[in-house]
Amino acid sequence: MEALYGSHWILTLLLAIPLVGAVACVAGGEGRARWTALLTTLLVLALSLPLFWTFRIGTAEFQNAVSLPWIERWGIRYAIGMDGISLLMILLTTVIMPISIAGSFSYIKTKERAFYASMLVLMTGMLGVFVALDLFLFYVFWEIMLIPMYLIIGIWGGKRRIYSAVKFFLFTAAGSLLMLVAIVVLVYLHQQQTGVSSFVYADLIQTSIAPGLQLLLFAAFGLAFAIKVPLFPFHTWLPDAHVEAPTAGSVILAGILLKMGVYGFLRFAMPLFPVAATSLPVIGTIVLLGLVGIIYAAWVAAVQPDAKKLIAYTSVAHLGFVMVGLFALNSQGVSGAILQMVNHGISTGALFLLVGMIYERRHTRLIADFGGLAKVMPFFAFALTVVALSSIGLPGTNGFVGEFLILVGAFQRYPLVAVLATTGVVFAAAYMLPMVQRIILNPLTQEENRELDDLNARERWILWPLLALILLIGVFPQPFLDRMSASVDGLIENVQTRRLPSQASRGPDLGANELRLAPTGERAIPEPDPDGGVGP
Amino acid sequence: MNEAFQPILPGLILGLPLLGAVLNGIGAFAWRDSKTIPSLVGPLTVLAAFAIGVANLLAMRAVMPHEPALVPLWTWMRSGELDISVMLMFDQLSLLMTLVVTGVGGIIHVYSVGYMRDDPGYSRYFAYLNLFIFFMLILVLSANYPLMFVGWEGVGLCSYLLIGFWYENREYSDAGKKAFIVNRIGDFGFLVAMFLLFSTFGTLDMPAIFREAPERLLADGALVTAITLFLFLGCVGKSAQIPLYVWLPDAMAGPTPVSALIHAATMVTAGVYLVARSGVLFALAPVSQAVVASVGAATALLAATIALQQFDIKKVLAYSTISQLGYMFVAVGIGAYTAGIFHLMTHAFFKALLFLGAGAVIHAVHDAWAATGAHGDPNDMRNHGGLRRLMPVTGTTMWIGTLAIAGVIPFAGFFSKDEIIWQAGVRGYAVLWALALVVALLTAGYMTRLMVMTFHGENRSGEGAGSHLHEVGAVMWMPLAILAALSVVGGWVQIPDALPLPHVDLLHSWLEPVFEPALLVAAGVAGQHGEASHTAPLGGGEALWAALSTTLAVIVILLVYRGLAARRYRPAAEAAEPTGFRAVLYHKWYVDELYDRLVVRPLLALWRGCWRIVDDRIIDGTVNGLAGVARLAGWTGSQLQSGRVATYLLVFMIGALIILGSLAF
Amino acid sequence: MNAGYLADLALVLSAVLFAIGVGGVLVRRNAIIVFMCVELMLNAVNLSLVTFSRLHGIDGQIIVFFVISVAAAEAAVGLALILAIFRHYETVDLEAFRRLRW
Amino acid sequence: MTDFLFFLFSAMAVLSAIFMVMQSNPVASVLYLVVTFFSLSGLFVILDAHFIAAVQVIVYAGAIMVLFLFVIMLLNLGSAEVGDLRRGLSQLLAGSVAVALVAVFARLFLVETDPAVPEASALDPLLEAQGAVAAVAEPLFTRYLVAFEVTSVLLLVAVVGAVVLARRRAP
Repeated sequence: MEALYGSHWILTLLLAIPLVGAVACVAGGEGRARWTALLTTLLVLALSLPLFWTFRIGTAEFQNAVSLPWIERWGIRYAIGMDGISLLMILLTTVIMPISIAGSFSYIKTKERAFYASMLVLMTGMLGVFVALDLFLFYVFWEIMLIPMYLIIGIWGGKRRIYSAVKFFLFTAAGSLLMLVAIVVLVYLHQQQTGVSSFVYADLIQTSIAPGLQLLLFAAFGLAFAIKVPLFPFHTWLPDAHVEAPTAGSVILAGILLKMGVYGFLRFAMPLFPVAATSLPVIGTIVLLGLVGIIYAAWVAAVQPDAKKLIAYTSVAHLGFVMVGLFALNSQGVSGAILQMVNHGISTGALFLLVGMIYERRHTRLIADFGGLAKVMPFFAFALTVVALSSIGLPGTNGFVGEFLILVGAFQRYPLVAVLATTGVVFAAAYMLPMVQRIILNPLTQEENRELDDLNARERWILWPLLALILLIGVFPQPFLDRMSASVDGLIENVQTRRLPSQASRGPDLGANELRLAPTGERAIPEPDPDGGVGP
Repeated sequence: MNEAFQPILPGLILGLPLLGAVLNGIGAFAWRDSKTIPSLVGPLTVLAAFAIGVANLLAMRAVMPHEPALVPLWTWMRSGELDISVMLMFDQLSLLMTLVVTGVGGIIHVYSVGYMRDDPGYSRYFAYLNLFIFFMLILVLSANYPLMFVGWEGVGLCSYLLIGFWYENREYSDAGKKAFIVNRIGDFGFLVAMFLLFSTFGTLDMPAIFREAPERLLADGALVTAITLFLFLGCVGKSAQIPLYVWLPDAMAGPTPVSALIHAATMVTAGVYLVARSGVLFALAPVSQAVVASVGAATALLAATIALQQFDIKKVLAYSTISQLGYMFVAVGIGAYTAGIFHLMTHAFFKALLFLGAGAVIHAVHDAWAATGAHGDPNDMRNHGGLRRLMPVTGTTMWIGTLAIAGVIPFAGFFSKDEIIWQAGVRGYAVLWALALVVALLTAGYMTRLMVMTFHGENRSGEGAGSHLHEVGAVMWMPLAILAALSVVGGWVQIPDALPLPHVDLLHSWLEPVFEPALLVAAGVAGQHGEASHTAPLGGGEALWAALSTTLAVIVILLVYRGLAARRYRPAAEAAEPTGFRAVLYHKWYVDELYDRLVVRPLLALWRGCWRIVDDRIIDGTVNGLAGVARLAGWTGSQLQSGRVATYLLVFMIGALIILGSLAF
Repeated sequence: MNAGYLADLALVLSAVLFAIGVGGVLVRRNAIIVFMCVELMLNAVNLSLVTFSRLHGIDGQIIVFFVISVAAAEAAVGLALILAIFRHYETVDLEAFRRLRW
Repeated sequence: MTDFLFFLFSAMAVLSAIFMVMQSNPVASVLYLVVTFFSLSGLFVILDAHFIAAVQVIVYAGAIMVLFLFVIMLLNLGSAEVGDLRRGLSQLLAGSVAVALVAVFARLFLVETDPAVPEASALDPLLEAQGAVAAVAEPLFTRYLVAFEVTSVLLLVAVVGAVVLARRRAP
């Protein structure tokens, strides 16, 4: 146990198992694919959960890190590792995946092998994005996950699936190509300064870049991530993709994929280009867009007739909160943003699952086709209520902790924006409660709804972990905050100190191939254990 | 005196109701048909919490600490400077509130056993009710603002769930939704106030804030005024004051015990509690205090006028509640915190009593109609009448409640209301004082109207209903009796010196340690005003005005009784619509309609516009336009793909010629 | 005639034949004739190769040998294709084969 | 004599190629092409490629062109299809391209004459020593052995492919 979790290999193992599972899915029979996939994801979950406890709190260094040469000629390495931020994202992924696979059992009826294999490949891609510490590797993972998602929407989606899949693909690909250009420019600059070609994060972060160019590169990275987040006005692919995607696709899309945009900002765009990330025009633009997203998406969500589309718009609003918190660039804001990413993954994922469950029963997503379901589906009503309350940030649920931290952080930085963002809390009630009411409350008028069965055991077991997490994070968020705090502080310090011109230019002597986000300043960070040993 | 006070079983006070909620919640799925378990679990957990509260009260009386006892449980969230613990705070005020909540709550739980007897959602009901008690206790016992906010929104949630308890009625679930959303507007203010507090103090713990506020905040400054006004916005939502009071009358959709507990006795008074709790801050902000008191007085008057022309018995009581809450805000607004809390307490007794009595009436009419097969609105007083003989206990206890709320000596309401009026007077708020007096008379008027229409005159419940109408069971009238007793004696904890009665000073001395800092600050801020006068704005001492107000109240009661007892009302189905000014009052000054036209509809139109025009046309239009450009370019290019090999070869050859030619020449 | 002069003439001849082949592909619509024009172009290239072989060594002829064998294979497959297409379209007119055009 | 034969074969090759292109009857086209191939074979002999000349006659003029003839007859394309020959602009374009090609190639070939080119054939000594066949066979089975063997596979594939393609589909 200790040998595994102290080792370099645990993360690689997490990346490899889904791929093996995918092969097994394709090789096995049509009926066995679902079980193969479920077992694979459960295995990954079981392997990843102990990371939460073996993770060493209080250090911003990357743990369980590996750095092996891959394409030596260009300095591309297989460099992976995790800090507190990645840890939460990894766990979010490994928790959501088995749930969304179990949630597909009755939804996916055709081409099961291909579906579950796509899901598993997607899982590798997502995990890879969260652990990659080499920009080339990151880009590869970033693109890998695009394809299975495209297939999942395009093959197993609803009526307009082709349109949505293409829209999803084009939006995302357009952004990521710009990012590729920026990566190449960055590597070129690094090579000019040091004479060594390297794609490794720890090297590139040392590159000094003129402020003007930083702005351009940040814009290129930022556009890729902003589309993924999605930041207003790049959000219109999201409702379409969500509406057409199968339940599992929506769950993963909302639960994990959207987090990659924010993660990209956190891990790459901000530390690599600190001057740009802290410049007024950039912060102003992003925060304003986030704010507009919060309010605008809430407004639009309030008038949606389609439940899935409504939830999709709430994602835009929630991610708007996350972006506002992130660019507050203080401890509360960033921690809240990260926690809110986890929260959003849980509660929005659960919402999509719930809508998927009634969709399977009634084959409609229109809110108006329901009503009074609490009478025939009491457990469903209970779960929907809890999840909806979490989504609107009721204190005691996870949603509140994230939103509160974000808003407290943002208020110290830009009070007016924070106050306006707080109105989003009001609007959240104004879109979520009417939906809840029109689905589970009100008289049961439609005859078709009278015969609906309540959730079966499988569906309940899918939901219980999410419901438990909603309350757990709502009441005891501190263990989660503890794990990210050192990384968050490291990030903030890194960005804040390196934007100063005197420290912006670093000599190549610091460009050692060292796998840690070297925190500057006086903070005493314990020297990393070279073997990445088990926690204190 | 300075011994530390150790709270007895603090976790259990909160834990028991929560346990009850969980058990009943499981019961709502697992043993849906069992009435026994919820009937036991529901009331007993709350009463046990009450017992622990009493034990704490006795312990605290022995010590009488000047500092609140803090019970840290666990770290909730800590990030950077922000450090919020789940921490309970026991002082005289929170303990008093705990007793009111668990005491009145326990009584109402018992009453509910009878009232909800035949409801299919019995277990679910008690789950919500217990959960409400839990959140209400968090609200009053929390030692920091965020934790208080947990209770604040938690009670809102329970209110939402209980208003829409009979969710199959669209109006009822609409009412629940309205309550939640309107409350959220207030919560927005609470949140912003917390952000301001945190950026000022670097902490959200109440003891620390109150300790440092006089030094950190400039008295009468913009910052403290902003903080307190935002806090008050939260109170306006939760305690149903102008302009956010509109949800409370609709909230009567819930079961009547819920109206009694949540929408009269406890939750809606949370705003008063918050202002009193944050007295130090409000004392630093005279402008905010003026706003609080003015809004309170205006609300008291507006709601009282509306109550005059309502026919739904619960609506009358709801507007009465809003009006009485206005009184409480007048009290805390002018800095008479003890008076506000005093009225809060007595109001909890008599308003709970009145609601439960109304519930008994509704229950009886409902049952009678179920027997005769008649249909109609059992809440409508035009369908009642003459129930005094049929339901003697209910009638008698409700008269006690009426006398209490009308401020007739020696009932509880007299002492608390009189103190508010008197405090307004001596502190020089002449307008508020006058308004408070007028509203007191209006109160006597609409309450007497309610009693007369319900219990006097002829019975209008329809053919044959009379023989089926009878007194409710003991499980329901016993709570009425207890509350009636409290409505009588509840005011005797604080009898002013000036009256020719034995002087009692339990409440003031009890709450003094809590409000002392606020009063000191207020004295400092208002230093130039000097001592308060000892006469009312029109002259005369406290005894005179007390006698005058109680006499006037009695006169009003008698006049209204004489005026209405002879009047022959028609049952609701046959009654004509009110006309003239009565119609304006009957339609509640058309405020709901106004909000609908000015706020709800324009917002919905705006939102729809955002979706249909901005999203679908502008953003997607841009994207689709780009796609169109790309498609056009593609089409142009595809015209080269003629499918004719010869063309391809020609182009290829021309290209080859260009390359070779550039080499050759 | 010396070798250089002869080679020049042969190369020009190969260019002329190649150009005739190209022209043939451009003006004919009969798939078989176009195919024959392609064969002509191949032969023109063969002629160049043989000429160069005379100047530079035997390897050119080896290449021609391979070209001829590949041409034989190509002819077999190509004609089979034309046969198959003809069965479907009942014509060998290239203008008629537009299925893959979009 | 050699010069005369060279010009004769050249003229025959060019003329019959032109006729092949312009001839509307496919059968006649094939025959003109056969004439071209024979002429080329003669040119190969003049250019000291005796073995290739033989192969040219056997494979091209013999095998391939017979295959063409068979197909044309099998498809019954004896009479010209209407509009087989493009006219007008197409001919003009084709002519221009052809002329331009000749000009470009001629320029490339004639101007860039390598001064190191020997006066006589470089192959003469080799042919003297080994004879026409052995001179080709020796490198073919040594240096080019792999390519040779691969070619045999290619031919096999082509045969199989041709059979598969030309086979009538079962109804």
